[in-house]
Amino acid sequence: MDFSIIINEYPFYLSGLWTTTWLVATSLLIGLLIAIPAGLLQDHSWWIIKWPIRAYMYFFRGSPLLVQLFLIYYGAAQFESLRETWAWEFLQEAWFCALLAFTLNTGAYTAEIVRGVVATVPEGEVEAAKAYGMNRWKTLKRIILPNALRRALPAYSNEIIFMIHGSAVAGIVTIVDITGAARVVNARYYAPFEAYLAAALLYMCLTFTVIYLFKLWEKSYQH
Amino acid sequence: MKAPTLSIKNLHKSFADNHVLKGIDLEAHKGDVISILGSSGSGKSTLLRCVNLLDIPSSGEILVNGELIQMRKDKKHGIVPASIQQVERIRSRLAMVFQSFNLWSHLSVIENVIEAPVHVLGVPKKEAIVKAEALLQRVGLYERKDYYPGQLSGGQQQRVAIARALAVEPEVMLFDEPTSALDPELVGEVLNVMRDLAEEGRTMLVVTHEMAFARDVSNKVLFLHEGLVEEEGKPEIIFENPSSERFKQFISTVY
Amino acid sequence: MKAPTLSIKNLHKSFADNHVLKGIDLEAHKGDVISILGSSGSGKSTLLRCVNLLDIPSSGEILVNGELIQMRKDKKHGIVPASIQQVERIRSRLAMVFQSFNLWSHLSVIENVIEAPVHVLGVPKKEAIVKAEALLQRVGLYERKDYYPGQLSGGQQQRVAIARALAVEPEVMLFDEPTSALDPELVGEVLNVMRDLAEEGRTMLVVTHEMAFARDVSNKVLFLHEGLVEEEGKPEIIFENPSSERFKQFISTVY
Amino acid sequence: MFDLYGYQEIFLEGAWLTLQVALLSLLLAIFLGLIAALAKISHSTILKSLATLYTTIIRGIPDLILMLLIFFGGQMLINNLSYNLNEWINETMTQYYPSHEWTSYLPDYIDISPYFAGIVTIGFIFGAYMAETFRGAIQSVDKGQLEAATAYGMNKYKRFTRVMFPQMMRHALPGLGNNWLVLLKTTALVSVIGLQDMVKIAGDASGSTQKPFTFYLVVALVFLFYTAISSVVLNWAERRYSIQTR
Amino acid sequence: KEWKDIRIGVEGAYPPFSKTEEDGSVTGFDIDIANALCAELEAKCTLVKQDWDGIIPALKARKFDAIIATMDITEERKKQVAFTNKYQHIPARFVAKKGTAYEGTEEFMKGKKVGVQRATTMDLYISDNFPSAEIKRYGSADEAYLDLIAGRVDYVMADSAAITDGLLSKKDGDKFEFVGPKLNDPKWFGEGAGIAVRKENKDLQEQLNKAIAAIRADGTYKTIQDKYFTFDVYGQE
Ligand SMILES: Nc1ncnc2c1ncn2[C@@H]1O[C@H](COP(=O)(O)OP(=O)(O)OP(=O)(O)O)[C@@H](O)[C@H]1O
Ligand SMILES: Nc1ncnc2c1ncn2[C@@H]1O[C@H](COP(=O)(O)OP(=O)(O)OP(=O)(O)O)[C@@H](O)[C@H]1O
Ligand SMILES: [Mg+2]
Ligand SMILES: [Mg+2]
Repeated sequence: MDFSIIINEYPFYLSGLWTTTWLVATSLLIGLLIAIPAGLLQDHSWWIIKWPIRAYMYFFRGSPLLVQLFLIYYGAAQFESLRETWAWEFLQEAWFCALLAFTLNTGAYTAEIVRGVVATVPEGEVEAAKAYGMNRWKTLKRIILPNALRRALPAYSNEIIFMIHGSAVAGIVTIVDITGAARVVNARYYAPFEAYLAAALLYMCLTFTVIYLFKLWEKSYQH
Repeated sequence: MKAPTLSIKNLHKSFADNHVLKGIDLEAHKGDVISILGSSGSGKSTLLRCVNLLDIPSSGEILVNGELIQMRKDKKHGIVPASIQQVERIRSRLAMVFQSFNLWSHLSVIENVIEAPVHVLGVPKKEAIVKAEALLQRVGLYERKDYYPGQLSGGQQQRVAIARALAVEPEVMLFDEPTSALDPELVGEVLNVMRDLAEEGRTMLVVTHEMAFARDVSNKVLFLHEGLVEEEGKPEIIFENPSSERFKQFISTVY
Repeated sequence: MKAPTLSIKNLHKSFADNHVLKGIDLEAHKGDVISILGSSGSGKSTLLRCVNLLDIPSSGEILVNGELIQMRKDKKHGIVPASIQQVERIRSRLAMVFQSFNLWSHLSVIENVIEAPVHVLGVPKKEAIVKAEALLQRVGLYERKDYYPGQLSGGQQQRVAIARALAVEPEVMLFDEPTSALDPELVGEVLNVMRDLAEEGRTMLVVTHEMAFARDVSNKVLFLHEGLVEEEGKPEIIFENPSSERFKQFISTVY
Repeated sequence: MFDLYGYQEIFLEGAWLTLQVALLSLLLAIFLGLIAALAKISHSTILKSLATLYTTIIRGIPDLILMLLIFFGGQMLINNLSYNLNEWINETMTQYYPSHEWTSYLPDYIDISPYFAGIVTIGFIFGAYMAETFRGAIQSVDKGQLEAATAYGMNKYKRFTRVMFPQMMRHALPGLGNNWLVLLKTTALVSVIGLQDMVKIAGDASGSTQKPFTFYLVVALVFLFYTAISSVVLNWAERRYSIQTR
Repeated sequence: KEWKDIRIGVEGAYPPFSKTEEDGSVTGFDIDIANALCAELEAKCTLVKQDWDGIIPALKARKFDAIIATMDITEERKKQVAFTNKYQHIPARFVAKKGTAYEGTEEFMKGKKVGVQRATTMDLYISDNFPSAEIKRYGSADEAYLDLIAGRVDYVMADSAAITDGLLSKKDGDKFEFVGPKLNDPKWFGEGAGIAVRKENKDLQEQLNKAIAAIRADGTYKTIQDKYFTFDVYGQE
């Protein structure tokens, strides 16, 4: 095994690391903004609100991220009429397609987490809030969300990790993220083991940082 | 005469085809302490829960301070509150101690106690804390004020729940077996607290199995049986001279 | 003389540096009903849990029917049972009613009652069901036999727990506040059941807050205070003539 | 319906292959997961740290990278090993019998088919996630429930089968179901290691027909169909294991 | 050692050299050559499909014994594997939308989007000559064509014959054309495409060399060539 390759090509990996990080971070952030209302409203009594949200969550949780990305990236280009519109300005960029796919994907998964933890807030605690005259918004803000947040942390840290892992498919649509860098290095040196091992190490750094930060956060709730 | 603090008229409640309450009437004036007795499953908790609309009555009227809680027909649920704002306003004037405490598990003891005063009634936080600490002193839990509910024994949780209810200075207090998890000594202490409240002129509805409390502290006793008020009256009268066979039997078994 | 059914010698129990039991001695002969009194946190539950080794004592000896539960030293835990088979055999002759019931939530009422007879003692299922139904009749829950624990009120759960304990026909029954969730009538009924058991000659250890029970049914009372037996003796004697100040105070507050 | 330009037949084969890979890896994952979970809660430090190492490393590396690593690296390792062993035997033989001719005693190559590699890789990856799910489920069974079983004299085995397992399933099912759905979708990546699953076929087909949207949409729909069926089964199972409350 | 059982790695996404049919089988010039060589060697051949990216590592990992996939013989690759003599030689070219200007200078290509298949000689050529261009690397040439049609890249570089078959002869092919000269600088493109084998398999390399010579001599090569091309794909002897 020859790791001098990796040392030679390290700037390449570093820029890949940066691409992965900002892609994942941005999509997580926007995804969360989608997820909280989606998770809370997917059980709304109006079908006009409920069903589109459920369809969205169903589609993005039900099919592979890789396929979603292909569908957005190569699929969108199949329609010539679309290419004439302003949307093409964005869709023609690989990074935008990846960001879009990732955001919608994590949004759907996180919405499911929100739904799950909110549903398991002990009924009695919600009743107590009602009994003390809190309105729906206040109950949500003061009791349900803080109570749920603590229990959502493990699931959400998993979601972040899944997202970091999932982002590896970005390398398939010409984006030079960590995996993309490894692919290029492999292509040049025909050393898959070294190239991908280096990528694996970088991903590990990312995930363990996330795990560590969440452990700290969870600890602050222990009582 | 002033309107009664709480007035319940012909209250019915069914769960599916289980008809639990079959027409309850009740009137509580300022300073009344009403004990609700009844065997297990007779609907005592359900009655309390209907008062602040945690369970929605199937029919009947509830008035707080003469204000009728407006209901409207609903296809799915029979009737539902017409104005959720009204319900919330009224709830903020009632306080409930749940049979299973239902403390907020993500808040510490003191936070549990100040939560409603600060975030529902808008009491300044500092002020609320001062009062909460006094209340915790009163129920003997001042040292545990930074514990979380999960770290307390059953009896301790129950006392926190009582402090939480007292903190909102409610017009009506609803107690659902407030001493069930306590040892006799603590029972005595908690009942003393409730006696004080009674003397302060607070209106209370107390579901209890403590006959002594029913007899000595309350000024009215209600005995529920099969969804109806089977016996009702001043304790000194009905304990001496029960008119209902069932109630006679009920109190005769008490040790 | 026959060996005592249960005998506890110099039992100590600490949780980390919290020394809860500080040397308890206890002897129960066949047919003894021993009430264990004490304030909240005095170690009553812990004592019961040590008897069937749910909590492992820090030191001391426990004998069931004269058979010593063998312990061996262990680096991490101080002492641990030497033979897990022996412990399991002995446990199957004891039955416990937990303070928090601990019904098996995935089993229906009747399944809860027949579980141990069928799967531990090897009683044929049919036979176990017949007996279980009789027991459920006795505690007034025959109609609920196909309900799940989550669907029962607190009092009902407690009665199922008692039926479950009776079903194994134990030599010693350990009751941890068996009536805390019951209304007075049911308390009466359950205490009657326990009285019957006493008359059948079953040995019982009962943690309770019911002074009346302690006085009328048990033939020995133990008052725990700060990890020690503070007062002990026949109820007719110690209730009349308590020798300990603390016990005097404890019973004086009882309603 | 969609016009698949003559690709429908092979596409169906790909869809079937996807399902096979998913189900077989699920079996492997559950098996590995239970073992690792038991190892994690065992008292043996060695077992514990082995299981922890396994789950931590898997959690740290993306499936895609792991697949590439195991597929290329694993293959290279096995085959070089077998090759070098042959060389060594032959050389030793030649020393003693100079007339000896080179033969391959062990197969010159051991062909890890992408099918097998895919299943092993995915099973291995998800075994780690299953381990966490099972461990969590075991630990979230209410302690009182087990104490009651202990108090009534049940032994370790009875406690597990009569109380722990039925109650644990309730806690494990949501996680198990989630893992299955994620696993199912992860099979999309096996195309990368050369398995002719439907994603790979869609890629080839959209290249030669230049209709990527059509093909990838069909892939997505097939996956949605699979997940829909899974959800029905999972819901049924969850109801089966759920406890009745008031 | 006699090779009677040979596994051959092919790509399957590089028409007309190799392409995947609707029924999943692979066909094309490379495939026909492979079969002809095996017939010549009287060996049993198994075709193994493998993505281009991993084709050399897979050879080294013994997934197969030889690669017949229009692989140019370059110095870089020779460090990894051994090559037979060439069996074809086709120049690489740029393709773009009709009317697109092209100059082969670094300055002109600056910032232009160029699509290329990852790990090919074309990839190296562009990386070395136009480092300031925006290079987009794809797993297969087909994907690069898709993006050229979609307008995500301005140029695609590939083997000229592959471009003709994979893009220009397709439905919208008439909108595109070759730009710039044929490129076959041996520094990047080597001396043509050969068959790659593991370095230690000298025997296989020799046998294949003989077979190549044989099929060229007996006319089999010409028959196959005419099936796919109207020009000579072998280049100079
Ligand atoms: N959500 C519900 N669904 C169905 N039945 C219910 C529900 N809540 C209560 N019940 C039934 O209504 C009856 C009254 O219950 P309730 O909790 O009011 O009894 P209780 O008088 O408070 O008894 P306890 O003293 O045991 O607390 C019971 O028979 C119970 O089974
Ligand atoms: N697992 C444990 N870890 C640490 N401390 C414990 C544990 N279990 C019990 N204790 C402590 O031991 C003491 C005795 O507890 P125990 O449950 O025996 O009290 P009790 O007499 O049964 O009280 P109650 O009447 O409230 O049930 C308490 O102070 C409790 O905090
Ligand atoms: Mg109740
Ligand atoms: Mg206790």
